[in-house]
Amino acid sequence: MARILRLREAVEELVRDGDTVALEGFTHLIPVAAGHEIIRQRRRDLTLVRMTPDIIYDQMIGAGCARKLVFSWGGNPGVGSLHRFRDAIQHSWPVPLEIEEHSHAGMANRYVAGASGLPFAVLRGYKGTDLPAQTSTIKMIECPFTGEELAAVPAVNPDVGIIHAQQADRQGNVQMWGITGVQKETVLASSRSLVTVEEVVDELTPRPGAVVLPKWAVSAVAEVPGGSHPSYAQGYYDRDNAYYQQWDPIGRDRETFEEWLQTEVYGAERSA
Amino acid sequence: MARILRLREAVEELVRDGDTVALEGFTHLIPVAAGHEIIRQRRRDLTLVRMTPDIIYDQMIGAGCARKLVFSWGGNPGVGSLHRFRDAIQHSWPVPLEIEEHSHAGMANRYVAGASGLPFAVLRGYKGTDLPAQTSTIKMIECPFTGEELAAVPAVNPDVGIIHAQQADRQGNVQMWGITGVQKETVLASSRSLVTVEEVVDELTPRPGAVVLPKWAVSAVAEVPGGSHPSYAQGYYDRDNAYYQQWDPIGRDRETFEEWLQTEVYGAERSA
Amino acid sequence: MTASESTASEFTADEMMTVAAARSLQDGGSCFVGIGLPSTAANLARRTHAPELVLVYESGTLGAKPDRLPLSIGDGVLADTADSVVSSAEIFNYWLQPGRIDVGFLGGAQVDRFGNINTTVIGGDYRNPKVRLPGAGGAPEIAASCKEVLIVMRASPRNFVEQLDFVTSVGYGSGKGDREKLGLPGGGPMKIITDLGILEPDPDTSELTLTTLSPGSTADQAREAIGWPLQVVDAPGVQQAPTEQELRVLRELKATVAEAD
Amino acid sequence: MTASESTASEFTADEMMTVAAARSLQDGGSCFVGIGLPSTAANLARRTHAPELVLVYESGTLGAKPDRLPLSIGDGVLADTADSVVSSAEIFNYWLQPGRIDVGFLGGAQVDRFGNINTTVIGGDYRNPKVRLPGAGGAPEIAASCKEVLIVMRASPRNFVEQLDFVTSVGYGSGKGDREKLGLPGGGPMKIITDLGILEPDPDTSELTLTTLSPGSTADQAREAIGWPLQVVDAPGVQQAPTEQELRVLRELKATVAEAD
Repeated sequence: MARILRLREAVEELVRDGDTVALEGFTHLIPVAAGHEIIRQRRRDLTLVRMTPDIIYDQMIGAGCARKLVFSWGGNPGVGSLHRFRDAIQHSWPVPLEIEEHSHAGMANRYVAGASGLPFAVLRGYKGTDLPAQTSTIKMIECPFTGEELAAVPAVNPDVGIIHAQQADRQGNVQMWGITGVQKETVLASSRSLVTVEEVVDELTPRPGAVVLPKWAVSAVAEVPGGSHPSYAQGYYDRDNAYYQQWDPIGRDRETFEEWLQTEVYGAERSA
Repeated sequence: MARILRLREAVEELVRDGDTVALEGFTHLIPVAAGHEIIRQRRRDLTLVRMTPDIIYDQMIGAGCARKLVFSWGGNPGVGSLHRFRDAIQHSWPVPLEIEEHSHAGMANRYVAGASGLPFAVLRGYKGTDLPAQTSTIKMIECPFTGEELAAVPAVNPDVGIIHAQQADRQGNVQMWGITGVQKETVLASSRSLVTVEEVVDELTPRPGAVVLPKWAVSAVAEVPGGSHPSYAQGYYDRDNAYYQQWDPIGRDRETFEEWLQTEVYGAERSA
Repeated sequence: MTASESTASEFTADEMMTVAAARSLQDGGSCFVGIGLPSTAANLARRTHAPELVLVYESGTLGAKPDRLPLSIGDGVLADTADSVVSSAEIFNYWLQPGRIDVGFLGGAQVDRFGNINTTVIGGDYRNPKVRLPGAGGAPEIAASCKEVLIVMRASPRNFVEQLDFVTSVGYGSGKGDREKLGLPGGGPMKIITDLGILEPDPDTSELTLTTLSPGSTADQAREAIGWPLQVVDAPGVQQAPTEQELRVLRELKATVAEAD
Repeated sequence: MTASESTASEFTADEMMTVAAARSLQDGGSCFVGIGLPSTAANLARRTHAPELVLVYESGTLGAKPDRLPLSIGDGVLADTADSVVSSAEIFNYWLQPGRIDVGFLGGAQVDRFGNINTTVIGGDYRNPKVRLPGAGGAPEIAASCKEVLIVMRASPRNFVEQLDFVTSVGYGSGKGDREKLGLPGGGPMKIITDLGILEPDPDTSELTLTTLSPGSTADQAREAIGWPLQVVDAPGVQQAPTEQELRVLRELKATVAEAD
């Protein structure tokens, strides 16, 4: 049953060193504030899972939170490369980063299997590519009816799943709308879950296209207005496109990055 | 790309003798008028697929349209047995009825596999039951990662999928809301599809909980107000509970049933 | 004891069963509900001791809060009042299969001493049965996956049988340890609620054993009504009769169905 | 020829590529769009010859009708204007995987003569690459499942290589018939649109062959820019330069991005 906590309390309680943690959000509703709180609490040895690791994972990797990244596309969307991610892979800075690499379809299906309580999922994917040779979590499986060979991927079941949503009510029922990616699956696949929200409201008004997560499927809710900046929260604020562009020179240089980290994360505890 | 046709034209064009046909709807939005039109056009040797065959399948079976039924629960919901279904199975009247029997979870996953272009689906199901011994479309499969044994079921890909929805626009985009069961999967799994709707409107207004099928995923739309009576169409009319109860004595007796068929189906061509 | 807690003196065996089933549901828990007595019991519980009970119907409604008894598991009132309405595939795959639901309610045509259930065929063989029943529906996976299962059936030798004609849903299989061997994630049937009393699995053998009698019923009546040699615990308890409040709320609920007809 | 159909005299190589890509999209068809040039081309097509083109973005938006160029594949304008917004799993499983989408647009860091694409690593080996690229994203399954694939890349020996450093997405594998052997349902790359011209698969070998030149380009320029011994058809055609209308609409579209910054 969801409890409404402050962000700091929620991360203290739910995220532990060595955990497998998924912060999900497909371009929209990215739980950036929760990622910063994890950096601030200096969590280490995390296995970070995400289809589209972008700036927030670049920051967490650069800050030394991660020992492994499970992903399908790592970039600064619309801008270019993630330099902290590249530096970790190419030069083990600040710590070595192991990777487990999939396609989007594979990752989405891994979350589906995780949410479904199944050990694996089946898809038409990966055939003919070099991915199966590098990724031990891709195997082939034969259809027991047709004999056709398909790809199988294991479920992903994070210790903690973290997402951002527009609203929760005071009981902890969560509502999000717009592009909702794999957020429902992330919460359902995870042992513990945290949903940061733009606002806690008295009552959720049903909306077209909304995904509702009932309170009994969520561990904790934290009210964090602006919690997905610089990504956007449909109905609340737009994408801060300049931030994505400004990230490129900051992330490119280790020293500039470390200064940014001191000023913008360690020295900037949120009141939420 | 969806064409807007009259119900009679649509069934004439889309449904052929010997086809595998799914008329879906979980208690809500059952495409009853389309089923009556299939009876009226005296289609034969159909393989009828449906999770919850109820009155309309009882009528189609009694009228001799079906040679096989693929299903997971066959009854008159809230009332009792389907007597035409029982008569066909127990006494081959009016023709023998082969059955292929699953659980709801198995059937839902068969539609999902069908909609996904996969030959099979995996679920935790059937273990320890007598169903796998009677149903050749249930097999066991081993997880390539954990070695665990799970159930596999083949995709269902009907020749024709038929559903009822509340609305379509003039381009053939379809919107339904309330309980929507496996209707989306039925349309996507089928080679051809027919959606009967309560009304064709100028523009679809987005609604909470609505499922939208874009026109390019649908073969034909037919406007049939009241097309799911005696089931209900949320926002249009309620379930005719008395009809379900009155069906019991009609379905129970072959002669009464045949009189009903003459009067209510063959003698009652719809204008739609 | 207040007036609403005082027990009623006149009630039917069905009312006692429904009240007993309702009492088995804990506040704040979730319950996978079928139509008929399970739905009545779950809605009674929500109106009495368990206002936070989460009702999940296999039509895809999560957290339905109907203001009357639904006429079917897909009644519009369920969708209108639910926290969320999801597809058939989602309700089974995301919500039932991973073992998220606390209690599953099942009935059936036949049950055996290990709580296995038949809702498929009676007599003859499968391809040529004496009586064809509706079939499995959601039951096999409810029986497999819910944290616990409640079975509600009227006691009679026709229903409580030595040997099922068909195993549609698994209870404890052929005895203790079988669920684990089959890899069934849920805990299995914790209670069979009958008009004569309540059967619970023996801790050592998982055989369903009479533990509690309905008011006015005897162990001998139960032995006669059960088609296998019924085990009875020493000094079975007696169920508390429905309270006035339980009975009033139950009858009000039942009246909502009559009105809707 | 009306004013809007007359060809422009001044345009960039990128504008020619975008216009050529837009022209490859048929009205009424569906297109799986990535951000950047593919999105610009698809939106240009929808504003010129293909008003009924269905834009599908991997963020889950079906039938998006953005009134400006989206800033990312998950831009809110896509959700706001879509016929339907679906989950990540649904967009890949129900819409892409069964081969419902007519055209998939891909780019990449490297392409080989059979239209295989690398977007993963350059140089070194996989665990210790010289350059780490973003990775696969949706590309492997777009390449496998769309009825046809369009590839858009600037021609240069660095990009058009003899041997990929990593096969992220499959075109024709090692030649004709490989897709069938691998069981890939879609038709594979029908065109590679470059700044110098268009390459299409040879009907007999599936090797990508220069069939059309951009206005002002020569086959020799193309041979120099392509890292494998480029096959050229006899008498390659020449692309029609962008029309005034195409160029005006394209530039208006591009301006919407600048405004949004």
